[in-house]
Amino acid sequence: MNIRTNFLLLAVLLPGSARAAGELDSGDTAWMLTSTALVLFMTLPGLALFYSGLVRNRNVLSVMMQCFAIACAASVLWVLVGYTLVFGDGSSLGGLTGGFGKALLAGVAADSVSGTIPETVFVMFQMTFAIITPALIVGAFAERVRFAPMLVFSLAWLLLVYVPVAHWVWGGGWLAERGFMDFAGGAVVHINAGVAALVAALLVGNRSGFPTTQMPPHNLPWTVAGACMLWVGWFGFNAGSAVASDGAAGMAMLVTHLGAATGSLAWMTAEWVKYGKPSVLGIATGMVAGLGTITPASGFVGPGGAIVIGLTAGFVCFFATLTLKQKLHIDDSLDVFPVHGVGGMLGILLTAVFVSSSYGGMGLPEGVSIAQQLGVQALGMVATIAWCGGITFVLLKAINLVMPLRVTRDQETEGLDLVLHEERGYEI
Amino acid sequence: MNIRTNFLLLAVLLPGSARAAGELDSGDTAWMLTSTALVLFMTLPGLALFYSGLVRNRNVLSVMMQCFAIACAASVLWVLVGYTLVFGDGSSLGGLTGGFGKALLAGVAADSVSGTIPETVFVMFQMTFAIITPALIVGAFAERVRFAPMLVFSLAWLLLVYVPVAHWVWGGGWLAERGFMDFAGGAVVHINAGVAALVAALLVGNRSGFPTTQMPPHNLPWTVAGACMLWVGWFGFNAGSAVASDGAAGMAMLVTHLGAATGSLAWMTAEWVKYGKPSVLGIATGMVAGLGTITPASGFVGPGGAIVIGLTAGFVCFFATLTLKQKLHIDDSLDVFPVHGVGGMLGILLTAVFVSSSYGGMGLPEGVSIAQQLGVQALGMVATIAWCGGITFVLLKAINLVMPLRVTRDQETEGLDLVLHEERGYEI
Amino acid sequence: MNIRTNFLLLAVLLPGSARAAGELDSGDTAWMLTSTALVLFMTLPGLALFYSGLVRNRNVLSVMMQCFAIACAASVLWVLVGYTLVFGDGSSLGGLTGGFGKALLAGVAADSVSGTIPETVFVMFQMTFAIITPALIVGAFAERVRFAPMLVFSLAWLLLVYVPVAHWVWGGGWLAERGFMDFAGGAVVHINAGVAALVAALLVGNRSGFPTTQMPPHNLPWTVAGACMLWVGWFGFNAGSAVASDGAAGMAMLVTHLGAATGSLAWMTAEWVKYGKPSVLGIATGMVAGLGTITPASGFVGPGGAIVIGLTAGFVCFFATLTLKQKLHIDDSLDVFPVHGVGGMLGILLTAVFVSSSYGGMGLPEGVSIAQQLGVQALGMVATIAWCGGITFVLLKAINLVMPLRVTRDQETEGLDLVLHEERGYEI
Amino acid sequence: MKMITAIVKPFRLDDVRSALQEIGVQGMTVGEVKGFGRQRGHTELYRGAEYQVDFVPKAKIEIAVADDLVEQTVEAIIASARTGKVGDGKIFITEINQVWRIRTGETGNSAL
Amino acid sequence: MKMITAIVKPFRLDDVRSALQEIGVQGMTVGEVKGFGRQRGHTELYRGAEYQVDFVPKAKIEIAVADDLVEQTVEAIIASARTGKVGDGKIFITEINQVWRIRTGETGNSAL
Amino acid sequence: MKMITAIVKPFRLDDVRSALQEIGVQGMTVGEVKGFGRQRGHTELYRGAEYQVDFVPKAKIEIAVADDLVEQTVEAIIASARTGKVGDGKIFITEINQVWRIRTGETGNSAL
Ligand SMILES: Nc1ncnc2c1ncn2[C@@H]1O[C@H](COP(=O)(O)OP(=O)(O)O)[C@@H](O)[C@H]1O
Ligand SMILES: Nc1ncnc2c1ncn2[C@@H]1O[C@H](COP(=O)(O)OP(=O)(O)O)[C@@H](O)[C@H]1O
Ligand SMILES: Nc1ncnc2c1ncn2[C@@H]1O[C@H](COP(=O)(O)OP(=O)(O)O)[C@@H](O)[C@H]1O
Repeated sequence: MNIRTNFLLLAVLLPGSARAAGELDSGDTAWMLTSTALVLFMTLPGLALFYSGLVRNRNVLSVMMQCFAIACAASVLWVLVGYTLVFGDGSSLGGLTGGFGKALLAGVAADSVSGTIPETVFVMFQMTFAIITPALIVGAFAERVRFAPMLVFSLAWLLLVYVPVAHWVWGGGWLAERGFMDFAGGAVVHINAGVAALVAALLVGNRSGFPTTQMPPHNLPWTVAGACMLWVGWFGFNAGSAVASDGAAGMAMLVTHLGAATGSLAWMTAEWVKYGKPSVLGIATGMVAGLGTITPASGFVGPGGAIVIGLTAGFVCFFATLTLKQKLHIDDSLDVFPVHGVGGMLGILLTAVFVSSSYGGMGLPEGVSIAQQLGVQALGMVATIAWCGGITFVLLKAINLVMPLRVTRDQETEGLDLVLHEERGYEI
Repeated sequence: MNIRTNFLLLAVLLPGSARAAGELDSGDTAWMLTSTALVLFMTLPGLALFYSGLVRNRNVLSVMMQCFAIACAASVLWVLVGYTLVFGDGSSLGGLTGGFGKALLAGVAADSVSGTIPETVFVMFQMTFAIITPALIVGAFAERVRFAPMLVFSLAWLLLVYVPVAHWVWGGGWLAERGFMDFAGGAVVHINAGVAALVAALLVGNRSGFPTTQMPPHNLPWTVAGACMLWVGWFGFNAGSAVASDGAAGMAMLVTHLGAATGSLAWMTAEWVKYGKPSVLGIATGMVAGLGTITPASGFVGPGGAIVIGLTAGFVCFFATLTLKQKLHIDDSLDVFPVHGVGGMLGILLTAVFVSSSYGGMGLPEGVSIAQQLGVQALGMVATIAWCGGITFVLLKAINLVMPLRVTRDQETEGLDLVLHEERGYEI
Repeated sequence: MNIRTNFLLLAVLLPGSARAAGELDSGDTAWMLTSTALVLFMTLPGLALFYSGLVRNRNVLSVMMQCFAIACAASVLWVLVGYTLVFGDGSSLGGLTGGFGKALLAGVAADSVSGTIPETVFVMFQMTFAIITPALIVGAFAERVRFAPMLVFSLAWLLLVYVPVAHWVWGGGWLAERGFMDFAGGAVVHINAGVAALVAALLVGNRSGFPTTQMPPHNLPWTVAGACMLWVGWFGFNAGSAVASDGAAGMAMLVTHLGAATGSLAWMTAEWVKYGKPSVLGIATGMVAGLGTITPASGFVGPGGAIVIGLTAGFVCFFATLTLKQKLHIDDSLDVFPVHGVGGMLGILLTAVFVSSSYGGMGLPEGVSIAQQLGVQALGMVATIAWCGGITFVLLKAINLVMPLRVTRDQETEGLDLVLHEERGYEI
Repeated sequence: MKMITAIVKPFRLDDVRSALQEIGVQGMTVGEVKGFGRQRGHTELYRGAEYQVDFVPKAKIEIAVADDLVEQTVEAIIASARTGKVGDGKIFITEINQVWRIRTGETGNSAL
Repeated sequence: MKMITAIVKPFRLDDVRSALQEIGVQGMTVGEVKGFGRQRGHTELYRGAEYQVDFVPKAKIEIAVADDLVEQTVEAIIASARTGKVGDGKIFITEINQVWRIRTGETGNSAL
Repeated sequence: MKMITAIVKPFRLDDVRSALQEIGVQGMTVGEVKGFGRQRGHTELYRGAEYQVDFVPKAKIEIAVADDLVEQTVEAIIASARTGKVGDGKIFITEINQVWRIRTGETGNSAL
């Protein structure tokens, strides 16, 4: 069951959706236009700030550049083939992706309608997801990769990983058919980005000096500002995934917010207990963990479920981060896997529990038990991990043969801003 | 008369609200979803930036942390008991608050409707007000209080001050019954925050070195960016308080904007005349003063009234700030009382005048004169000041007994970021 | 043909606009309230950040102050006479402007409706355009003009240049009658601002030290953050110019986004080829170029046209910037003319081509050929350039007689923040 | 002529400047530096990684004075910079061979 | 060997560097400092509180040169840094006992 | 007593500090400076204007030591700061006439 393909169905089930599909509703359209702006806002400037504040001074621009260039290139790719391969009628490549009928947005006119909104708006809204997912990955290999191979990787990854998984889950593919629940992208966005990040961190290797040299964030207020923008933008991400301006959107916003708030409080508490002091980077990271985790569940659970999910997310992602960086010494530099990957998995699984009306959720489909749904969720999770992990691995290996991924050690020392972009962040 | 409780009434009076209450309108919902995002945006990142740029380098994160943690904790508290105690049917505690029926959001489902929007959206929108009000107060005691007592205070204050006053004014309580006019929170938000700030500044005491040592803002561009976000977000605050996407919302946006613009120009002029030069911190502070002052009036007055209110706000709050800091040497560090408190009072009183159709407003209720309305406004103002002042005083005294509010002098010198959060803002 | 005056017409032509004009639509209203917030967000904080990061440390606040003060003063002027002189019924001053009937917003009440939205919202939405246009100009003379004459100039320019041109194009004036196509402000906003910038740069003169002394941006991350905000806000600018929440708005958003993305990629490519490295300032500037260029076309062209327009914009504006600064040594400090002026002209002309249904556009009016439309577009372009250039010249000369535009050389060396505003940006 | 270089706690800078002004010192030059010494730094926390920062912020004050003013100046600095806690800093005296005032070309004590 | 320390107005730094390059100075080290002296600072305004800031930004240039180049170097600095207004700064000469180039381990004048 | 002033590449600072700690140096003071020398700077690009930046970031380390420790200290710095590439920096030795510990008023070697 999936809101994007099944809004006709949900229109019957949920309040306020008395509008017939196929007929444009100006209110739904207004909210989806706004949601699109909000999700773009998450990447630019949100994520760009969040990430670039965490790196060292000399790499601040390189991170912003990566986010920016990915946003531009992914947009064009989405319009050319991405949209049709996720949402196009029929299927191609043996069911891996949607049909080619809407390549170059063929047939998407100003008066095309998708559900109760213009199809152009649906194209745009979905595009913003295709922008942020590869942009999330760059946190894993920040401060050491070359720009050109990074861009090639991001685009190829979008096509070979994001697009198929999005089709399976949201485009009416095999996971959608099995009733896989991923409201706004726990698997499609967060597990995908997290797993790719882990593979990339392992293949690209640690930053020189890691973990002995300290690499503190160069501008934490900047990072916190970015985190706040992510929070606000996430309302578009999750409540926009209702593809309507109605009670479903309202509830999605409420549970999203509670996921963020309780994820923050949990991480803050974990730090307070373990280190005696709560940090602002901690509370903000907990917020992202809470949001990533509530994302798949956000159209299915109630406020109570959201609070449990958020709290769990904060604690689990906190320990995942410690383990990966401090114990395993894997330099997933901005902690993409432990926050988004682990959070996404947690959310995908917990959705099966808290969707149940016994736990205040919107209810499981007729005749489906929590355990059965958990099975479907686990299947989708494993499929996403396997596909994403495998393709990402091959892709990075292949690109590295043709164009080395890493800068030299000297360049790493000098900083990517000067070396790759001939710019410096600050002249203050 | 109050837009939140009385939208049924207003739906008849105002344009564009031909929708029947109880039936969800997707356009109204779209605007309220957006407004919710905008008001959250005011606190995170808006206020967090505005405030944190004004303190010294070494305390930048502590201020952001306060805003962030308050946002998280207040959200949870709101869902648990805040919402029901303000808006729940019936009343409890002798009419001080609403009933307990919606504790833990009992009965608030995805298809619950409040007016023409989902009740979840109404819960969320109101939550953002419950977030920003305690967050405003932290400006008073910036750079010197400990984190834990600050958080305890904020939550207790929310419950004991904000919740009852909001119930009186917006939840159908005794002030609402008397026809007290406070469209978007002149009393509930700004007087409340301002008075609490003054009391807190007096009880916590001046920063060490104040007023002899200069404590210039460490990052004014940051503060100005935050101010701009406050301005934009305030559209959600005031025009969202129409709880509809209609002419009332449109007019509220227009007068809000004019209040901001003229408040800015007035403060700028005052500085230009008095010091020979206008400052950017001055113009931004005038904007906040104008916005705080227009807030209670924003659903009641016309453009002409808004201009007068904004200009008055700029001048009055300018002189209030000078008096408090330079004359009385009270270290309300970020000038919460002279800007929000004084502005809120001014706005509450001027509303009675400019609501009158003689002055271009929406009109006083049948048979009520300006003088009579002024009486009601003064009553509500005094009640808010008294309640808020008293409870805040007792609360801070009590908390201080159990957990000292202030850091030590040495810690103050070292800075709260390192001492309380083991972080530094910048490594630039 | 012009969306603002002719929405009645378009309501018939475009999808989803089954609403009758004159009857308020809550969805349209919701989107226009949001768009208004988005366009204000472009100036404050968007443009203020974008510009202030590009100047030197010591002038960061002066640029923010200029944007801020212009926003405030232009708002008041707009309400007093601007709105009526653009959109008021009838005409005055021999057809140069609209009638005076709505001076001081006479007759604009909460229940006044304009198309399907409250007239207050239409007033506000248009106001945000009147704010950003003069604010764009300040980039030309950054770091060297005095505050008072700058403010006088901005207001006079708004009245004498912006208002008439906006009336001609959007207020039913002579260009509208001839079928001039400028959906969201290619001529009204971008050519106008660009030409005024060029004239101002020439009259005010180069910054002392230009072009031998290097004047690198003092805070590029800040500038990139501002650029991102411009991008997001531009959705309101262009998709809001549909004055409805429908398919026209959806398509406008899509083509706007593509213009931004391809403009960015084109500029990035140009730098990469010419200098061997792409810069983040380059990609962000390409984005602004793409957006400025797609603006007039955004309601008329399809995605294919948008991609061509964006790519052209990136390359053309790149070379225009090089030529003006490096070859002609004209110190249009923040490149307003080569980006906005040249982009606006390009967009105005290309609209004639890509509006054609042969090129995937919405279609030319019955019986009008591309060549004919090109003629109309060229006429409007030349008229705008001539009017704007002439008046701006006279205006600056006149003001300079009464109040010198430039600070002294010593003041320029010390920096405008201290000299004009007695403030410093950073104490980090 | 001597150069007096004092490394002091940054928040004492204003006190030191006042003290020096009082005894008639007309000029000085101040830089921000990081000090390493007996005073412990602090720990920082970054997503679960706690680490030690050894450098503490200090202000470095340089004052050129005529030989006969050295003692008095040093005393004024010590009196105003001292908190009694570890990390109060050091004062170093070095020899200046010659000095010029750029504006006038003056040299010697009159250039100070 | 001598160390020449010049405190100059920051916006003159590029001119000084050019002037030094012209007379063949191969290296220098520059820091940002705040100066206190005859040159008045400025006032700042903060929500109605006007206050005096006494320190003005300066650049501190350090150049190690062989003894016979001192005079020439000082002249070049004075010529290029001078605006004739108060606050143009100072030049101090001190003695260097020894110098090493870290890369090669060279010492003495050839290490410069 | 001597003042050892070392100009080194910033990313070598931690290594130098460790090396000095190992040989028992108890304190030092570090500033951020910009160096000009044989090491070329870099080009920067600004909307189509490419220009040369000649200054490169350096760390300036100042260590006051007793006379008999100078040699050892210099060796430790050279060993830890050297990369063998141009721009590794310089070490200067100057004479200190006197030193005070502000906290205690101690002077001489015991003040270090
Ligand atoms: N040998 C040294 N050479 C140069 N600077 C030193 C030396 N020892 C200490 N300092 C400076 O003096 C500061 C204070 O020294 P520290 O040992 O922490 O405390 P105290 O001044 O109380 O002895 C240090 O932070 C450092 O900047
Ligand atoms: N006695 C001094 N010791 C160290 N630095 C000084 C001294 N006197 C002046 N300076 C430095 O020289 C700068 C310029 O000095 P000032 O007295 O303002 O003007 P002028 O150079 O024209 O005499 C000061 O800002 C300060 O940095
Ligand atoms: N004559 C000098 N006086 C002062 N500092 C110098 C001098 N020459 C070099 N330096 C400093 O030493 C640094 C390194 O010098 P450079 O000539 O680039 O390389 P190297 O150390 O390999 O000879 C410079 O960046 C500068 O900070």
